[in-house]
Amino acid sequence: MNSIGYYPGCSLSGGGIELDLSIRGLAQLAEVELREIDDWNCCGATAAHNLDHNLAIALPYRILALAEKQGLGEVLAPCAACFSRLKGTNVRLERSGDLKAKMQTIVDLPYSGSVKILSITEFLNRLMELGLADKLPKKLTGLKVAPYYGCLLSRGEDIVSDDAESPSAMEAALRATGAEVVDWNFATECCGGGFSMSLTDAVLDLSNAILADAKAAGADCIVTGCPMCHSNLDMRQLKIQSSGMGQYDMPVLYLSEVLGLAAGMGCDQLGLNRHFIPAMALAHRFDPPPQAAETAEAVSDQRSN
Amino acid sequence: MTQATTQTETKAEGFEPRIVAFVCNWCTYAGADLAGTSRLQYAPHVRIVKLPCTGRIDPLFILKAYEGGADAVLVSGCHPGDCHYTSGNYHARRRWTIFRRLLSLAGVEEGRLFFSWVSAAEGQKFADLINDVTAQVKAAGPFKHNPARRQAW
Amino acid sequence: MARIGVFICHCGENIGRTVDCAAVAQESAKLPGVVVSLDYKYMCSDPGQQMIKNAIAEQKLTGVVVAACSPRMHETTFRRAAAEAGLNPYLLEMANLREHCSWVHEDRPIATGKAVDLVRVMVEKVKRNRALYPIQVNVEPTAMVVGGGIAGIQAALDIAAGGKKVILVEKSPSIGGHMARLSETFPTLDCSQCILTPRMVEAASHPNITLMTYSEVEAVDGFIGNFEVTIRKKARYVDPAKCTGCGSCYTKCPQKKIPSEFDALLGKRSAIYTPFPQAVPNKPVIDAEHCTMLTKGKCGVCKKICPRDAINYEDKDELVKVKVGAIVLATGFELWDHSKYGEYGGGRLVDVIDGFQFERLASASGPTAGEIRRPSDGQVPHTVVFIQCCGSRDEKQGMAYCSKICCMYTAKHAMLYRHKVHDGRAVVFYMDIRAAGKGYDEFTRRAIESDGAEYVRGRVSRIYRRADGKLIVRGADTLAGRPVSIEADLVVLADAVVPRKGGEKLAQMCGVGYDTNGFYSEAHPKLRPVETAAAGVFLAGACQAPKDIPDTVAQASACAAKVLGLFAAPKLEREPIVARVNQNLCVHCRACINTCPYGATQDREIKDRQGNVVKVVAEVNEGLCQGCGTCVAICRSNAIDLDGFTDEQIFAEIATLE
Amino acid sequence: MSHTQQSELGARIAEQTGMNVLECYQCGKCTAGCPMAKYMDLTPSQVMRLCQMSDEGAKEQVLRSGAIWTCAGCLTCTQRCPKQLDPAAAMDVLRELSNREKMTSPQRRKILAFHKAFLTTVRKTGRMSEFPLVRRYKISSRDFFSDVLLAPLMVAKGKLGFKAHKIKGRSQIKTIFQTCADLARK
Ligand SMILES: Cc1cc2nc3c(=O)[nH]c(=O)nc-3n(C[C@H](O)[C@H](O)[C@H](O)COP(=O)(O)OP(=O)(O)OC[C@H]3O[C@@H](n4cnc5c(N)ncnc54)[C@H](O)[C@@H]3O)c2cc1C
Ligand SMILES: Cc1cc2nc3c(=O)[nH]c(=O)nc-3n(C[C@H](O)[C@H](O)[C@H](O)COP(=O)(O)OP(=O)(O)OC[C@H]3O[C@@H](n4cnc5c(N)ncnc54)[C@H](O)[C@@H]3O)c2cc1C
Ligand code: SF4
Ligand code: SF4
Ligand code: SF4
Ligand code: SF4
Ligand code: SF4
Ligand code: SF4
Ligand code: SF4
Ligand code: SF4
Repeated sequence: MNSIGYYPGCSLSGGGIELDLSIRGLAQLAEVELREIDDWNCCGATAAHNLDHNLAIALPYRILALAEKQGLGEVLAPCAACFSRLKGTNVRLERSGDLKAKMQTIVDLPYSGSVKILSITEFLNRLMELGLADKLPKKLTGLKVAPYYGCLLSRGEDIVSDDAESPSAMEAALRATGAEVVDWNFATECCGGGFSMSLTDAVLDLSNAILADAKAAGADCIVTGCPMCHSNLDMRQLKIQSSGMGQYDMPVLYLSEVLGLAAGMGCDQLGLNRHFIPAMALAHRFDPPPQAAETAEAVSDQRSN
Repeated sequence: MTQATTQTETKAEGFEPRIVAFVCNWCTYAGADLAGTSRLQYAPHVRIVKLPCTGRIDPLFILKAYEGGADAVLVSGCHPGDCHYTSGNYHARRRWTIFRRLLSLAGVEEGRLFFSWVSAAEGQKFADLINDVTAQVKAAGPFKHNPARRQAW
Repeated sequence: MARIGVFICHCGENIGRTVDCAAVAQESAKLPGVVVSLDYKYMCSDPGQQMIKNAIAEQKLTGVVVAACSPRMHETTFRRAAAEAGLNPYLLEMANLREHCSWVHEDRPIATGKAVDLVRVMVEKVKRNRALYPIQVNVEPTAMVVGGGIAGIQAALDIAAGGKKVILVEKSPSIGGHMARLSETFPTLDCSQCILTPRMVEAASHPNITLMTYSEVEAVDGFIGNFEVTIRKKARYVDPAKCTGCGSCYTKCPQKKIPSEFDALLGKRSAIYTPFPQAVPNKPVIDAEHCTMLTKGKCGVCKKICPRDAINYEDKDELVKVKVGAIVLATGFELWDHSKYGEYGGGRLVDVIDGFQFERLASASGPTAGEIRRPSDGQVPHTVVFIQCCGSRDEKQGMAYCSKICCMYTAKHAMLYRHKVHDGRAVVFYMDIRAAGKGYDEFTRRAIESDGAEYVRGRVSRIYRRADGKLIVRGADTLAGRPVSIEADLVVLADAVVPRKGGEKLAQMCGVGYDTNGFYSEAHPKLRPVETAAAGVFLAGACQAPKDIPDTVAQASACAAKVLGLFAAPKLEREPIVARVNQNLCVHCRACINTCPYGATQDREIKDRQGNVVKVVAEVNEGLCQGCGTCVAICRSNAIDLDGFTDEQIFAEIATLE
Repeated sequence: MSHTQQSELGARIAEQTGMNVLECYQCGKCTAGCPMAKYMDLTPSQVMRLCQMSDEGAKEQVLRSGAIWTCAGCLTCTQRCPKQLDPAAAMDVLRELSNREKMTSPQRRKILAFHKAFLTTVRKTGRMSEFPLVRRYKISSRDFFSDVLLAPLMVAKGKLGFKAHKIKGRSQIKTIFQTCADLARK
């Protein structure tokens, strides 16, 4: 059985829980074991990066060092922000021996630089190669998706290998599900990132523009790979609608959820019932509901209104 | 650069290398002129021998330069395809491949012979090249196996 | 015994500031063989030269070293002075104390020490110099001009006016180049074709000019005064001698949907075509790729319709050899391909066009008859955004340099649009306005002050097409310090001026250098702007650097003056830097014969009195030898040497460095 | 031998990122593409401009600006800068300095408070969990009432972790924070 290291990151046990659920489900299907890094810590996200450049490297360094100690050659970091911090740290350590030495003293753990970090798209594309592609019984024919890369899955030349202006890492997997990828303009526009609480108005504005373009392009849903984008576009969509900026009811799915649907995984298993903008109806187009799921959705529908 | 400089200090205190450069008249000599006209400062350890073309360089010139006490030799001409004489530098390049092997047999270490292309328009490149070669030779230290090793210029 | 004179120049403060010239003179005086050693403020001045001449005469010098600037600056000056004093000019050498020493070092003792070294080396070299005599070569008084844009036309006309023959080689079916495609021209807004076509006609009818259109240079051999050029005349499938240009063929040709290169792909043409109505020569060619007769053997309409039986489907490319004494390269430019800019739509947005496309839309002879209509739906755009520096000044994705002409043509475009669409909005995004010509700044100011173009200082970051068809242009106004977003109907990108694709090939054939961008290199950026490193090859127009029409024409005329100067004398003197074979040492291994890039080394039979061949050796043809010295380095028998750079001289230089 | 003369900010940026701010030719493409520019008191290109200047006023203006805190770190500017500069990385350097020199714009206090709350949570437990983070943030930013309606929903969806995840290596994490803080003070 193949195995890949796993760094869930903080948001995957909270706001990004659907991502964790669907990833684990798909890995199981593709018979890939996810080996979580023991005692991992937070990567520091934007906060460390903004306030202390040493800390911004030291926190990911500890994670990488632990992974190496555990013998993990490749580690999946599904959250785009974690991915960016971890891989960015790798790149900078590789470039400067001085930095590596400095980090070794700060963190007090050795790290040779051997751990390779995978993004969610790289990981899912790998699963597809490892046989997941043959395990997608449901064709999501007629589903129009707007793949949304945001900043962290499109930019950063050392980190993302995709074309920054028209990335395509999600395309192949989406097409394999039978879904139709719409031509839209906001695939790489920023949603406001980590400002959800501290600069809410800006996030509402930016997310609104993204939703509007997806709607204009005729998308049924937006597909993302980042919990931060997800929370801005999904959780904040209620506020956007209530403040009259626009009416969308645009489900926002993780790429792994879309693949999960095509693989015939249940809505609960994928965490689809946890979305703020109901995604169940969409799912049920391809997967007629068992009773329980329907009620769960009804409950969440009520709450969101 | 900085790294090379620190290394030098540990290798040989105050070592001022002697470097002989064989350059062609049309490209690199003119590039060196442009470095001058642009007042680009560079290390003073190189002495230029002007030739019409790198094709004119007889391997013996290089051996003679080492014999005479050079710590390194630099050969620089026109860019490939840009040779004033159509193909002189191409012939030169073909010869170097064999010559390099002979050099190591003769006890000339790696890093004592440098090749580059500098066009008439590349004053900055010339200055950078001289600084870079000087730093590398300084880091490598004096050409000890060279019996004729002399005082600094 | 050698009697050498050394002359150290201060070049005012240029050398004197960092090199202690008096000390160098004192040190040089001690060198073996040196009988005079003097320093002086300006060696190239009249008194400076007189000093050298006097020394030669009084001291009976056998060699001179002038330690001053680069030999590329003043070697001829001093050699001439030596000759005037009765010394063979090749017994004089220069040591480069300025460009290679005083200007590149700051430390006075170190620079002075290096200067002494440089003099020592040259003293040892000059002791081994031989008297040499310039070589005379014939000059073929015909010029070849490659490229029939305004640069090539102007150069050809001026050379022809000087009474010399010109062959004008143009690769497309008509001369005229890009200027023929322009609508109106800055800074005066006169109609481009109106001022150009008379010259095109004159070039075609001038008795001294041979036009070779639809032709390309295949090979260049020889050297200044004596080039031998092979030209490929591409198959036209139309016999120009029979064709009257009546046009029946292209009106009837059923293949009508081919995008017209001349109209920047906005208009259509047929398979048999002339690029535009005023083409010179006004005789069509068949585009073999699109003619169904030539691809599938079906059609033949044009042959049937032609009243002169000028059509020949069997036509073949033809190779022609010509002898010329000088070559003018005038191959022009292209526009940068903006599909590299993903953020501007990656070339996929049809209403994001380039400068030539706008010229064709604005041109009365263009596909819209001069009305500004956008390509997607033919509507008149209400808001047009012009973006300057697109691909220029962008070291990341485009070209690092400024394209020089686009500030001006964008101002022109904005004006033309506002003249044609009175209620339209023209917004120009710019970084700087570079309008440094006569009447140029006035022109761009007029666009802003009287013609109502809105200039916004800032680069555009993104262009996308909204679902309702509007192009959203996101730029910045750095003067006001804010981002701006414009809803546009048409966007015109002022794409960078770049060299012709594949232009390196022609340069290599001629021995001309090109810079890292691919523009052909002039011999000196200020003082020899039309000459190249290859003697007898000159540059005109945008192939050398981005240029507008006035600059292009000026450079073309300068080329003509250079060519006429070269042709003024029947013979040409050349530097006697050539190889020589010592017949006694040559073992006739033919290594030199195989390597000489100019075919200058040849077999020579040595015969006895009876005429029997006793020996074959190599021999150098002085007329062909360019003095590269490759043969010298390759000869294992030490049988060849190169005048001016003999083994003896170079070994002496190396030995002096010990 | 380069003669470049850097301002204090320019020198600091060069040291930390290797970028030479003097290469910025003020084209404004960063500003043009910046999603946050309309919420900024200085545009990204103005921030770059001020870093080129060596007077004290310029430094003050940058470090006290809200702009540096408003930057979302999205890298649009860096991706498209024709001079291959990295304004996003310059912003990182400036924020760190602004915080250390206690110059952070009062308008952007909330953002700083959020970052600090985040890091405190991480320092104490090794990980970030929403509830402790939000509580800490709300106290320090005094922004009690926004989003209160979102909380119950998050709970219902299983998206608001109440309990802090405490990792075993907490003491290690504390040491890392301490060492970095000491380094910063130097
Ligand atoms: C959009 C735009 C608007 C402009 N507007 C103005 C204006 O208003 N005023 C102004 O002064 N300038 C203007 N210019 C600049 C003007 O176009 C140039 O200055 C001028 O065309 C340069 O002429 P050229 O002969 O050097 O080159 P070109 O016009 O490019 O001519 C070169 C010729 O050489 C031929 N050729 C190329 N390679 C070969 C080969 N290997 N063998 C044989 N033939 C070859 C080509 O087919 C072509 O005919 C404008 C330019 C652009 C892009
Ligand atoms: C401060 C400054 C710095 C510059 N730096 C540069 C630089 O770095 N690089 C560069 O490329 N260019 C530079 N230039 C521009 C350069 O000086 C000019 O391009 C150049 O000098 C023009 O040469 P010219 O022969 O046309 O005119 P001039 O140099 O003015 O020569 C005209 C000559 O004609 C003589 N004359 C005038 N009237 C008559 C008459 N009626 N009868 C007889 N003789 C007459 C004058 O006495 C003079 O000798 C600079 C200019 C200035 C002002
Ligand atoms: S000879 Fe050369 S170095 Fe001397 S004054 Fe003239 S230009 Fe200057
Ligand atoms: S129909 Fe014949 S004569 Fe008339 S233009 Fe065509 S080829 Fe020439
Ligand atoms: S033979 Fe070719 S060129 Fe002639 S009319 Fe037919 S398609 Fe056109
Ligand atoms: S001429 Fe003007 S538009 Fe063209 S590259 Fe230069 S500054 Fe930009
Ligand atoms: S290489 Fe030397 S020996 Fe051989 S043919 Fe030429 S001159 Fe004679
Ligand atoms: S020096 Fe020799 S190789 Fe060079 S051109 Fe002359 S004969 Fe040919
Ligand atoms: S895009 Fe780059 S060069 Fe342009 S203003 Fe911004 S930082 Fe400066
Ligand atoms: S990284 Fe910051 S400054 Fe740059 S574009 Fe994004 S938000 Fe603007």
